Amino acid sequence: MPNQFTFVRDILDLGGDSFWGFVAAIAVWAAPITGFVSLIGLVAVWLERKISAHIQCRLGPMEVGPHGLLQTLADGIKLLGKEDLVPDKADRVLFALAPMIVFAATYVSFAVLPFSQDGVIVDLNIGIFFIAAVGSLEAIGVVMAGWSSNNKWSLFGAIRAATQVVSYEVPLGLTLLAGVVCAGTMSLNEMTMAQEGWIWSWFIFRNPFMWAVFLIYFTASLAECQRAPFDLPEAESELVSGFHTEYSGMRFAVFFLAEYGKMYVVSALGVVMFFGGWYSGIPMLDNIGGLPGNLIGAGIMVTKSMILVCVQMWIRWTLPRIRLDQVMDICLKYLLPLALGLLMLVALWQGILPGEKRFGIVMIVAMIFAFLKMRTMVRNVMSKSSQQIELPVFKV
Amino acid sequence: MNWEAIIFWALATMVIAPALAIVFSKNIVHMAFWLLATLVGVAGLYLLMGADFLGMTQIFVYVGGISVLLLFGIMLTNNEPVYLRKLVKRPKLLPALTVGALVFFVMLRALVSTEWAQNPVEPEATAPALGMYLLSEFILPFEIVSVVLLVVLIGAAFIARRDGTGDPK
Amino acid sequence: MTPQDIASKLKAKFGDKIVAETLDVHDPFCQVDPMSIAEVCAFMKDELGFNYLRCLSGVDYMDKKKTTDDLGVIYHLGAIPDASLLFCLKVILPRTGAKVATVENVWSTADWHEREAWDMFGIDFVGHHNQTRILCAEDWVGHALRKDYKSPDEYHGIRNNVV
Amino acid sequence: MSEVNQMQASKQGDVASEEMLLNMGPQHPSTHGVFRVVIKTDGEIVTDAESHIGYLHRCFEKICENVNYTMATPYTDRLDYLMAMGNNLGYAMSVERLMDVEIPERASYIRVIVTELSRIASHLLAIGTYGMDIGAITPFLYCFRDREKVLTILETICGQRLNYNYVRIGGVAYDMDDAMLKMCGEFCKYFMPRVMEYNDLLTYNGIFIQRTANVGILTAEQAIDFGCTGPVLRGSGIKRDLRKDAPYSLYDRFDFEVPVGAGEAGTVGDCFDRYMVRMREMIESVKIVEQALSQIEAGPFKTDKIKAKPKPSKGDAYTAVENARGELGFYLISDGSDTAFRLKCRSPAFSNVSVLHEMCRGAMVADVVAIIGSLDIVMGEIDR
Repeated sequence: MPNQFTFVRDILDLGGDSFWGFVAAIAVWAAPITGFVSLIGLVAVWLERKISAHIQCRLGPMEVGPHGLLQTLADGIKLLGKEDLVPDKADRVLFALAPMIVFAATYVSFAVLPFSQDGVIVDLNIGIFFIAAVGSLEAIGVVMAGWSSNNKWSLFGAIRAATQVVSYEVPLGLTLLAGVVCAGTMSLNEMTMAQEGWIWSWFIFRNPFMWAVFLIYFTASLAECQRAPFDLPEAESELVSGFHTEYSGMRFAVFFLAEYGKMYVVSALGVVMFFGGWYSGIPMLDNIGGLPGNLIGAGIMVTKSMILVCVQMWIRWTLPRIRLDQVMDICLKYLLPLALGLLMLVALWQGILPGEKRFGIVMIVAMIFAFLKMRTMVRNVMSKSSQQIELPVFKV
Repeated sequence: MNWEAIIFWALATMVIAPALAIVFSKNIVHMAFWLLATLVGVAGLYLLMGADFLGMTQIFVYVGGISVLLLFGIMLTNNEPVYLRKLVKRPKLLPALTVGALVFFVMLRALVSTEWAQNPVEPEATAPALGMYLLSEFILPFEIVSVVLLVVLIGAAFIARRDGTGDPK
Repeated sequence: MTPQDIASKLKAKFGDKIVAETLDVHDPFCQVDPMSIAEVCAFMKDELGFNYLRCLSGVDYMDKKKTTDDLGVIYHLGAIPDASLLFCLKVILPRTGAKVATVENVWSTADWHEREAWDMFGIDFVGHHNQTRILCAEDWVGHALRKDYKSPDEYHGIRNNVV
Repeated sequence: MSEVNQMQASKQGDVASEEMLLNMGPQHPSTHGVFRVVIKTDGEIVTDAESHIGYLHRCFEKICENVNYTMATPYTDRLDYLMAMGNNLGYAMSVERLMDVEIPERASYIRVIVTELSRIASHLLAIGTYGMDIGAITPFLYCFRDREKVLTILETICGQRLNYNYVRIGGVAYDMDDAMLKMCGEFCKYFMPRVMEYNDLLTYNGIFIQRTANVGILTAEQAIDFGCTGPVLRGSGIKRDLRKDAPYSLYDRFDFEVPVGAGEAGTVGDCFDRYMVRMREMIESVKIVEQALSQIEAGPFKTDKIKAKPKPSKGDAYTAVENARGELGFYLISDGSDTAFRLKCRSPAFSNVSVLHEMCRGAMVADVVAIIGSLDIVMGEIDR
């Protein structure tokens, strides 16, 4: 059992018993995460621009590098060179501290995210709980930023963020619990290993209720990341920019980096919980082992996560923004009871058929069928919901 | 001095110093943020002692949940930074000292009467054991606390309703 | 209802408060005594169905030869949805101390229109609840649409009239 | 002392108050120009609002008293700069009415075509920016894609994209040739299916309906009382369109509907109804353009009875046209010279926005944005 350690000790043990060894261990492990977070930020911002552009019938950045690949880098350099503005009468210390807290909250999560079988920095036995707990720290940074800016719009953003994040932690926690029930562990690595085998052993297929849990998880994680349609804390048409209205230059960039980092973290967590982590779903490919196996695993893991990140972007550029009371309604009236009920069903199924993986085949077939029928289904639902707004003149 | 001691003293400072700052700070929002630092420090101490689940719960519940709600309450009710000195016009010294002394006595008593482990044991994962205890030996207290929380939840929702309809408009 | 009917009804109701009537022009109108305009308008709205104030214009009648220096307020009344119901009321006011009763209690839209007339012509609408400048800045001096208005040479350090 | 000043006065020394005074604008992404609303909020709920205008004031009416009638036409472009053709038309018609001239039929047809195209462009912008106010950024770019096509047509006709100065006193500035007419026809064919695309993107979107239905309800009585016209009034369920009720130009020759709000998603007069009215009006405009294209015949495009410096006879007249935002009226007093003695512009958005504080009361902060967007204001004509 590799994970019978606790967090602090696990890190400490890497550097032996001496203090400086401990510091060195931290530095050695921090460097790749820093690089990875920055890289994720760069790629995700570029992706966001490109995806939004193609959704909106335009090209997006095209000038800097091939297809504007280096645009984000150029913008980052521009932001670095900007004047570090602090509004008059702002609370300077808190103002400076806020982006750091937001970033740190995201950054620390990467410590327990598995990339491949051996590619995890700390395989914490409460990994999933760790991510949830640390993720909730982000709200503190947002509130701090909003309050210290001495701007009423920022304060509004902060209040909204606080309301939203604290509320959505509950359904999010319940969906995480469903994952834990399926895997029987809170360690992310063990959770992945529980999904070894063919593609139908992934939790989303294996347990007939997990896909619904995934939808709830995804919705709640959108709210946790403050992404559209839950981007109320920074609603640009209402609150100008919400909590980061007054931020500029590098501090603003740090907020941005944290946002994209967080998007990756929740997506990766979703992949681990529902989509078999670094497993490709083909046992031959997963059993390679060694360095190549780990590299393949890391590639699969990052690809899966980035696909989910892209779905988040897709949603952002498609849907309008929800109002605050509706956000709370969705959370407390729908997601919370649903998540509770699903948790019970997932546990029941797990109790009846603990190790059954073959059910996944049925689910996959059903899902493919549903996907093929989706177009007509969506149309039906749409026409049903729009029956009350039947528009005769639009029958062109 | 080994790293454990260094980290312990750092965390201890992180608990004590903000706690003092809370007392002496004048700005109520600053107090809330100092409280946060204290809570994070306590969580660090838990982690150092090998109570990983407890430490994370501390962060999840107190730092991520309760403190945010605290800040939320402060910010929603006041749009200006509020200074406690204005709120408490005449500090009531005697009751304050009495209550403080009582709490101190209780904690001292607990400190003295506990049998502390002399030799540090190799820490283990605490989450499974906690789960087993909660659902077997301590199931009754666990359930009672749950019911109490439910009552609180319903009560809060009831109080928060503006009129009889529950509709904020 | 022809303009003739309206004019005669007004005359029958208000007598000599209707100062004059002209019906053979593009917009037939009655000239009304300034302080009675509110009750005339209320009558027009309640009895004759003019529920819609289309336009309220201030006018400075001072021409180049300065044969007259009156101010005026023109009320173009209409009805919704009956678009054929049209009439016009005019009041003529002296240049100094131009006072006219407010009609904001008859049609709420008159609120902003009267504020505009005050802002541009300095016409005092007696009884208006919030007669402040609406288009110009609050500390602006003078009323810009009066014919004898001279734009200020300087406003908060911004120079004007510089050739 | 204004209401807000009183609010501010009562705030002092009242630390524990829960109400917050928010200054929205004059620079704010959702005020559609330099428009300022001071809102008093209790948490997220707006308890009171007061609008402040005048940041774009340039005294258009005074300018018109100083230049002759022809020279004043370009200034009318700048009123409602999103539907400049309508402004030109209203102004030209008010002068023509004082002069008692008939304009050639072809000129009238061209006027109708360009005005309706301009109306489509204006409504497209209104719908697009409205989506953006609600948080949907993508429909905005789809609307702009099609607005671009309208602007290209108008640019081909008169060389300008926004401030056309095309409809002149006595006719139009240039004739439309067959290629231009064909462009218009092709646009009509292209545009009809696009409307369904907007519906899929925005109208049928559950979140959009949630955000706009039952929000900012304007009752019919309120709308009339505050002099609201155009889609704002029609959204409240009142069938009033000057093109139909008091047909000017050639509008009595065309067959079109006047869409009104029917509370399809919520209550009559909510933001969704106003949005839907605009959506449907675009269809009606396309219908009008198509009919005009089929009826237009060769002929002169301006009357020769009007000189370069028109001198209307002495008199006054109030002439109104149905603009994209409602009844655009020009009250013109002529003293017989070549310069207007007084030109008062009754701008629709001025009256429409004056009802804002009534609609905002009790709404949420996010609703204020939705309400302002649904009024579709253009500061150019509010501040004049």
